[in-house]
Amino acid sequence: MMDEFHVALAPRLSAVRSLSRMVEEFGDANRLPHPKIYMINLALDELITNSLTHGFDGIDDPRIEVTVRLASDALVLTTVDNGHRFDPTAVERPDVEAPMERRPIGGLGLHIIRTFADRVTYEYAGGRNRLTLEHDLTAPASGGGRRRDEEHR
Amino acid sequence: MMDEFHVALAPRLSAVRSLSRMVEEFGDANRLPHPKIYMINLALDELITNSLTHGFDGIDDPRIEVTVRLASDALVLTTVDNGHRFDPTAVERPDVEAPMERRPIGGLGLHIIRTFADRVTYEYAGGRNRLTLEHDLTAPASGGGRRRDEEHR
Amino acid sequence: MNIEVAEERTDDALVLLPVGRLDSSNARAFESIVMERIGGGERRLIVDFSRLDFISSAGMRVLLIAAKALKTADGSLVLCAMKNHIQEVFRISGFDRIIPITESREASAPGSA
Amino acid sequence: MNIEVAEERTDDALVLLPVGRLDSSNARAFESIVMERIGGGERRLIVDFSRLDFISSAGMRVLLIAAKALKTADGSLVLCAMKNHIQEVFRISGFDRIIPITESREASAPGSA
Ligand SMILES: Nc1ncnc2c1ncn2[C@@H]1O[C@H](COP(=O)(O)OP(=O)(O)O)[C@@H](O)[C@H]1O
Ligand SMILES: Nc1ncnc2c1ncn2[C@@H]1O[C@H](COP(=O)(O)OP(=O)(O)O)[C@@H](O)[C@H]1O
Repeated sequence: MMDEFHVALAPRLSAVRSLSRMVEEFGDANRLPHPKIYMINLALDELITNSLTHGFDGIDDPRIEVTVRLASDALVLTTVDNGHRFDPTAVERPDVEAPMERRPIGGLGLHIIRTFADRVTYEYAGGRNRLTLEHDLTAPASGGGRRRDEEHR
Repeated sequence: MMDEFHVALAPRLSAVRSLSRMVEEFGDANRLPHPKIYMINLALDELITNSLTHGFDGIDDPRIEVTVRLASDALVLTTVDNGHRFDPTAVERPDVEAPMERRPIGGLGLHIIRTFADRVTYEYAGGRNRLTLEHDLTAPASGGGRRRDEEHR
Repeated sequence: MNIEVAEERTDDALVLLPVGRLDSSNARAFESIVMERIGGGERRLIVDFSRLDFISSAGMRVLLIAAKALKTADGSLVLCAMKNHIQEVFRISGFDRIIPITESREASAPGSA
Repeated sequence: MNIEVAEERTDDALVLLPVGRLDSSNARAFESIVMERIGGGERRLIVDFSRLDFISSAGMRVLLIAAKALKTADGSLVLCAMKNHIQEVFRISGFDRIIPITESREASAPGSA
């Protein structure tokens, strides 16, 4: 079992692909359910793209650190970046019930990853944004063992 | 560019494969020469196998942490484990000039990875073995730029 | 980055089958393929998800643009054969209310709607 | 873990072509294939490395065992078509002095030695 996986990178769109294959290896090594791996890779695509698009304007040495940690009952994704201070948990949710005419193009990424995560925490410290997304692995009602194998492809 | 890659694992032989694919992704993302990636994956196979075979007897919660770091002119592999104290740099080298009859089976792994590395350091601290293998990436004579792309497959 | 998109034609629709990942790194490439087809006169588009493993909001953005363009042009966009975890993303984004999603390619034929 | 090993036969030798990785996790599987062939009477073995990307000391160990067994039985083991970085590992291990390594399969025929 691999419990933790950490990568530091100078953000580029192309890094998202390498990273996603690493996360898949991590998931396979731990027999994590495929949908959980999808959620992690989705969050990474959204967050790194956001940083590149909105977060690093005028920042000298842009850096993102990604950690995926397998705790006893949750899969925890943490990103730390030295971009402009930005709290994704404070962003207003889009109106997902609006008809097509009134749906703006974009503004969905944060909504999706916040909806999927069981807990989201943000803090700004030491000039860095730190975002943590937790995805529970235990069945909510039974409180029983991990669901890892259940949906394993 | 990814500068650093870190994985914590409960050692199993099967983890070596997942790890090696992650290291390959790391290498590709950084356009590292294929032989350097081979050296890292060879060292990981040898070190993790050794820990499993010789290092963890009677250890309660065996753990290995692997870090691959891309410094400005070297590729640095560090392994930290909570196995029995063991200094690989103190092991006597096998006689690689002996004829077949006098060649023992085994005893090559450490010799190979020590020969390939440009610098090897070992320390024992806090109940942990920490081994660092550095592989230079600059051309030794010219002192010029990285050789990364030269041998890139 | 590129994306492989297979194309097939049914009686009255063009079917696009993006392969693998549709993410921030190749959404632009997918967008130009889709918009070229619409620009070339296609009015009934089906995007078949059966060979797609991953989509992020950058890919969904392209589908919303296409749906809007086709609506304006009196055409239609239908999505089909989505994996469960992808369908869930469309649901929480409210996209399932504005772009029809069917189980199979057959169910997406205009006659069966 | 398993290893895929293709087999071919030349005029007087059996050629084994291990595919992919030969590491600590599948060296035992490779060992039993090799030792079965030797046990079955094969005396001239060629291991063709052209489809092998990775070998660790666990894999080299099997080759040394086979070389020793074949020497005892008056047979021979020849290795061929190694990638440069693998050949380097054999060199610093001194294996190139005790097991013949040739460029190509042809050069490993007994007549050409
Ligand atoms: N890292 C960031 N730094 C600054 N602003 C950001 C960052 N990430 C997101 N934002 C802001 O939040 C908005 C919503 O982000 P998101 O839901 O990902 O949608 P999109 O990026 O498609 O607009 C963005 O439009 C942007 O204004
Ligand atoms: N992690 C370890 N803990 C204790 N002893 C070790 C460890 N790694 C290696 N050794 C010792 O060093 C020897 C040489 O190791 P190595 O060169 O890898 O060859 P092999 O493992 O095939 O014997 C081993 O036989 C073992 O006695």
